[in-house]
Amino acid sequence: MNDLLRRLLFLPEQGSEYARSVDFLHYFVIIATMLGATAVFAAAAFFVVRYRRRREGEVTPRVEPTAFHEVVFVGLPLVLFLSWFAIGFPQYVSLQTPPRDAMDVYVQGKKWMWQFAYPGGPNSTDVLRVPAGRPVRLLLTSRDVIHSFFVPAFRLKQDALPGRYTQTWFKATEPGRHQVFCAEYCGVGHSAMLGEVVVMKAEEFDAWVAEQRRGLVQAQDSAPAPGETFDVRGSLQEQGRKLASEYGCFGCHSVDGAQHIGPTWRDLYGKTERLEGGKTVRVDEAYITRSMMDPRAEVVAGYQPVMPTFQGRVPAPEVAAIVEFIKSLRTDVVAAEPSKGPIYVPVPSK
Amino acid sequence: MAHATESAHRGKAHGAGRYVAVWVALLVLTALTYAVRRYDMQEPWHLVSALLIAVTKATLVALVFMHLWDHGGATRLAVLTSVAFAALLIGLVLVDNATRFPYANPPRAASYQDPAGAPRPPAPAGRAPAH
Amino acid sequence: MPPEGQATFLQHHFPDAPTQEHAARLGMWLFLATEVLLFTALFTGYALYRYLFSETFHAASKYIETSVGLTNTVVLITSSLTVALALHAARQGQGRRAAALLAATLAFGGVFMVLKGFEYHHHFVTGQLPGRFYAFAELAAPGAAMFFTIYFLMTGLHGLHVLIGMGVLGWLAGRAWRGDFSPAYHTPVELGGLYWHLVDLIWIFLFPLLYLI
Amino acid sequence: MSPSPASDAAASAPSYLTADRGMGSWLTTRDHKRIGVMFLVLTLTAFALGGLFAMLIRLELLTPGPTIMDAMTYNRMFSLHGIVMIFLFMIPAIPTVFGNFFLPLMIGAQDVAFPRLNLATVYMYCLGLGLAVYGMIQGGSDTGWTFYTPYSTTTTAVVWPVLLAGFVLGMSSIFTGINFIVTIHTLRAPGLTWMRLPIFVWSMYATSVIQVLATPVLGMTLLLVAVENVFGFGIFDAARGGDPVLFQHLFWFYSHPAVYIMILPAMAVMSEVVQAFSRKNMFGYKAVAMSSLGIAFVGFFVWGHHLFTSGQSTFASGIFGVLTMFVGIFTAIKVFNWTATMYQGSINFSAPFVYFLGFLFFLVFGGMTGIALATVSLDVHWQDTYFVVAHFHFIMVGSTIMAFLAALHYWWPKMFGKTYSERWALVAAVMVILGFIFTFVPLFLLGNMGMPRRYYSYPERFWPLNVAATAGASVLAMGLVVVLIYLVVSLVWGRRSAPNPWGSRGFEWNTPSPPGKENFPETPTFTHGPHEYQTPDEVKHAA
Ligand code: HEA
Ligand code: HEA
Ligand code: HEC
Ligand code: CUA
Ligand SMILES: [Cu+2]
Repeated sequence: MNDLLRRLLFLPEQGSEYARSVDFLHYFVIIATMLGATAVFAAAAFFVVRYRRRREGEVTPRVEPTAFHEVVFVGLPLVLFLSWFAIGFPQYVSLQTPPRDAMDVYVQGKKWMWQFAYPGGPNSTDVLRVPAGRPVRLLLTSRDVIHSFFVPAFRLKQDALPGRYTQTWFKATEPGRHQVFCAEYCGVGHSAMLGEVVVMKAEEFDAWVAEQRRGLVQAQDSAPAPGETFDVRGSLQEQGRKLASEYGCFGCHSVDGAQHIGPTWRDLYGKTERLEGGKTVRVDEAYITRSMMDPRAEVVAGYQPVMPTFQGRVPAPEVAAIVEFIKSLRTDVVAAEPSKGPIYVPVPSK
Repeated sequence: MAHATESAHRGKAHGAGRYVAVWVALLVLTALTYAVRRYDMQEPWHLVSALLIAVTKATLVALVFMHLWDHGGATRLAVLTSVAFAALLIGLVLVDNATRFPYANPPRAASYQDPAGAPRPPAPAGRAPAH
Repeated sequence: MPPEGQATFLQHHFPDAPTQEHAARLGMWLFLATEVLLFTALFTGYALYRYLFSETFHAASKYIETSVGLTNTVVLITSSLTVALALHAARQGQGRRAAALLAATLAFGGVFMVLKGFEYHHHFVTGQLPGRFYAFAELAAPGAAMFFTIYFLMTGLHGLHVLIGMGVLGWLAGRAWRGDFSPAYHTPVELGGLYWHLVDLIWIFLFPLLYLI
Repeated sequence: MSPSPASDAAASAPSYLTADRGMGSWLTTRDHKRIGVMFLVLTLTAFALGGLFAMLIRLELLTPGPTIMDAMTYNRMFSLHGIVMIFLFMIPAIPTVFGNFFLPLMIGAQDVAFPRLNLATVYMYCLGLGLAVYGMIQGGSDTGWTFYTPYSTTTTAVVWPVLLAGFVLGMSSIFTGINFIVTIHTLRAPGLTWMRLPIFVWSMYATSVIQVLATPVLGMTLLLVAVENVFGFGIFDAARGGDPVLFQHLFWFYSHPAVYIMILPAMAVMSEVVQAFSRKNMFGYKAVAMSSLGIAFVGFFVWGHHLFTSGQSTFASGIFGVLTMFVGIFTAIKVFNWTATMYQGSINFSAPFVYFLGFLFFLVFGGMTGIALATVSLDVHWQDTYFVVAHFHFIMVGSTIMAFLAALHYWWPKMFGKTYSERWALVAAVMVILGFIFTFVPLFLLGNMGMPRRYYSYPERFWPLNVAATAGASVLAMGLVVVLIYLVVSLVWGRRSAPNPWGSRGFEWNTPSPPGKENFPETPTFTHGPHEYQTPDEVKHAA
């Protein structure tokens, strides 16, 4: 019965205890809605047929309601609606009060990815691994604008506010994989801000965490500087930013769209640049590298050829970091595929 | 012409004396609110006394200067509803913030203990600084 | 009651003068209700942030000069009195007197704005400015910038209303001087006065809420 | 019948359309009827624009990946669709067109209380329209119609023209509201007591109350967003101690009541239609009249049901949740009373009534899904999914557009004195209703599946239902175009209509069709309420 109704209503699978209980209310509410609408419409249809106009200028009686009508009109829906509330609100309260023994995961939304951090490590991007059968509390926040963490299979949604923490929790029933959406509009990448919850058997989860933490310790031993806790992509970009400022690029280039001595780097990558002399070129990694090594070769239309060459002054890995940083300055990056698999990063151990 | 409207004008003009009287009362109340301020009262009372005096002053202005006393009916209703809905908006917003998950508000001086026993998470990063 | 005056101000779709007057007054009050709700959005912000940052708000209000606020309160209250008296005069048909009283109101409004200008100037020099412009090192607690955001928004909107009110009253004073108003017809003075009283009313709340925390 | 029926002399006098000629006479008119007609043209233009955006949205969603535009363009599309449809079409449409035209006629007044202000609202609307169009030329805001902070305060898109447009349109809306309230209070003709007012007038009254009390808060809020966007005062910015959710409170304090600004006028129209086409007086007149005020009042207490997942406190959600349950009661009262009005009636099954039936069904279904959304725990799943999109299109398209179309058909002969093709009207009505069902029922299911709204691309499992919705939308759009065609045709080639083709006893039909420039040569007096069909000799008189 549960399964039949769930499929009829196109609801996704029930991945958590909360999903099961809330679905019963769902059935009740939707069936009542359909019956109510059908009943009103049936009455209207009956009247249309029964009292259709047979000749022009018919006389109709004056019909007034009695107190009984008024009571029914008010009472019937009120009782129905209040009963929905009476069932629904306690469920909501339970969703808002995580049990004391819940495991914490920090969730950070960011244009346009989800980052998860387990206290004591590891961290991951876009993939949240949780144990089946154990309560998990999510503490959500955001780096930029409001995002909303939405797992249809858990019937769970909570906004992540910048500069604030919100919380929610769930208890997944079985191992499996469930899609995560971002449900609060957050810009160009909103519909690509997808993620995945991977529910593992509890023992497997424990083993996985233990292994990750071992790996973390190793990673920390070989880490370049303690306290650097960026994910891999983040760190390359971040390095690039540092290098760019060390080499003085910001003397001429802005990253916020403002034109300066040189063109801004914002949204540079991927665009088609018009060059002095009328040619155009698509900005890719090679072009950026060329611009650094031999700036006079291709001069952007409207600018003076004043940029010094960095040939021989910047080693190749650093060039790569700077290029990566410039690439990260696109405001319209849309992740192509839903999730890129977890990228685990070291967290300082206590 | 008999018109099905509310009686348009009730009461007639009064002497100017009552305006002056109200003006004096307003000055006294202003002095009062200033004086009360110097009594460093505890928090709610501080606000309550200031608001009480302000409401009294506002009522005086509305009733006498603005002639609400003389003109009843729809105008009074307009004032009352607007004030009531103003209170509604302010009140419910405060209720929300006062009963929120504490970390959903900025940190307050009074330290708060999470019911689930977790320590306060690291201070959120806020908006990513503009590049 | 000059009958020809009667004829010019009664519009064709109103049955009689009292109904027209009633309509104008009701319309004005509804407009004032919208003004109240316009300010309510800001008062809500005020209430919320005062609740969240009560200590900081307390500390920050020390940096706005109470004596100026107090003077301005007295100025506005008095200007309310002169407007009320102006209406009274207009009702008695004393156009010149009404014009003089309106001019006095205008002057009070001017004094208010000048004092406010001095205050603003002081805030600008010391860096007590809203949001990202805040540069006042002496008070660096979280919420301090918010206090000044709220302060500037509220007093700024209020000041704008004072200016608009002065414009309206100036126009009314001119008409009163010309003798446009009579015991039968003085609705514009009444409506303009209502607007001015509202400006006063809002200040009555702003003063304790901003200066006397 | 006491209000004098259209006398021959009055009928032969030039109508309001022909009394004065030339563009100038229209642009400076203070005649509420002409202002209504101007708004008809303006709001229909906005509707066509919003509809164009809607069709582009549906086309883009035809396939899971990119179809005809990129993500940024899509975001601007749905934002502009929402903004144009809500602020430029749905909120002004029925009050400024049919309210302006018929409210004075129904209460036996020569005009609204402030005709000059009324004309000013036209120009404010035009200014708002201009600002909105300017914003579109500048690239268009990409914030959604809800302008949530901090997205709206940090986006690089140019949003201030649109925000300012919202403010100006709000002013226009406020002044319409003030005008109607004062008109109803002061200009009712002798004998027209409050309890004899047509239901239409009652609903307009309630609408105006909301417009006056809620809109200023929106105006201020939009200004704050603009200030924040341009200057960075930090009032909604968490990094500066601001609360991002405060914006949502302020916005919904207006925008929930605003949904009643959109539905109450529809209810107003349909109350007239059901009485006229059933030839019955309203069953439970008092209950229907008072429930409008009830909606206006309780509607102010429930805005928090848009914030259940926003970080709002559990306690506040409970308060807003339970209060929302009460708001449905007033609509239910109306629904039941309308249905009962048909009982023992003499039902004329023509186009306006077909729209009425559609309206009734969609309102109940859409309204009850609203209550379902307000059932706190269910909203957690549905919030910001296509279920919400389906809910509000059921009411706004399924109910309000139906009402707008019904009003257009019911009052077309009155406003322009022409008849349209009844056959085409029925065909179009069926197309619109079927197209509507096929567009928006799939969206409910998509919402249940968990498809979030404002998604440019979506996983493939959502594909089939999206195709169905796009197909339905095409039928709907074609139906609307058919309506446009035969109405325009009727203006030019239509037969002259009878003064009262429906045999309606609504008060507005006491004037000639189309009415003269002067509504009433002499002030009418009223001795009973509207839509009294029962006394035989009077029925003969009307026929
Ligand atoms: C005209 C517009 C309109 C109207 C009238 C309504 C009416 C209602 N709306 Fe809707 N709503 C919107 C437009 C509208 N809404 C829009 C635009 C949004 C989305 C905004 C956005 O985020 O972009 C929205 C979103 C929205 C939400 C938020 C969803 C979310 O984002 O998570 C909620 C939640 O409670 C809600 C509830 C309601 C309720 C309870 C009503 C009630 O008023 C409905 C009352 C009617 C009835 C209840 C039907 C009559 C009942 C009967 C006949 C009873 C039959 C009874 C028996 C058989 C017993 N609406
Ligand atoms: C009044 C309000 C209104 C109306 C009428 C409509 C009408 C339609 N809407 Fe819209 N919609 C909104 C208000 C409205 N909408 C809002 C507020 C949003 C949320 C925006 C946001 O997220 O910020 C939204 C969002 C929205 C979405 C979700 C986008 C997303 O979240 O990604 C979709 C998707 O299908 C959609 C589709 C449609 C369709 C197919 C119609 C069709 O019904 C349109 C049919 C109309 C036409 C095709 C016009 C043709 C008319 C003429 C040619 C003139 C006719 C002349 C006469 C009748 C005389 N709308
Ligand atoms: C003296 C100022 C100056 C400095 C320092 C400078 N640039 Fe430039 N840069 C320019 C100017 C001017 C142009 C545009 C003319 C041209 O293409 O040569 C430019 C162009 C570029 C372009 C091509 C941009 C486009 O729009 O196509 C890239 C990439 C670039 N610089 C990278 C760098 C990097 C990396 C550094 C630091 C390691 C750097 N620049 C330092 C002045 C400078
Ligand atoms: Cu993140 Cu939408
Ligand atoms: Cu709502």
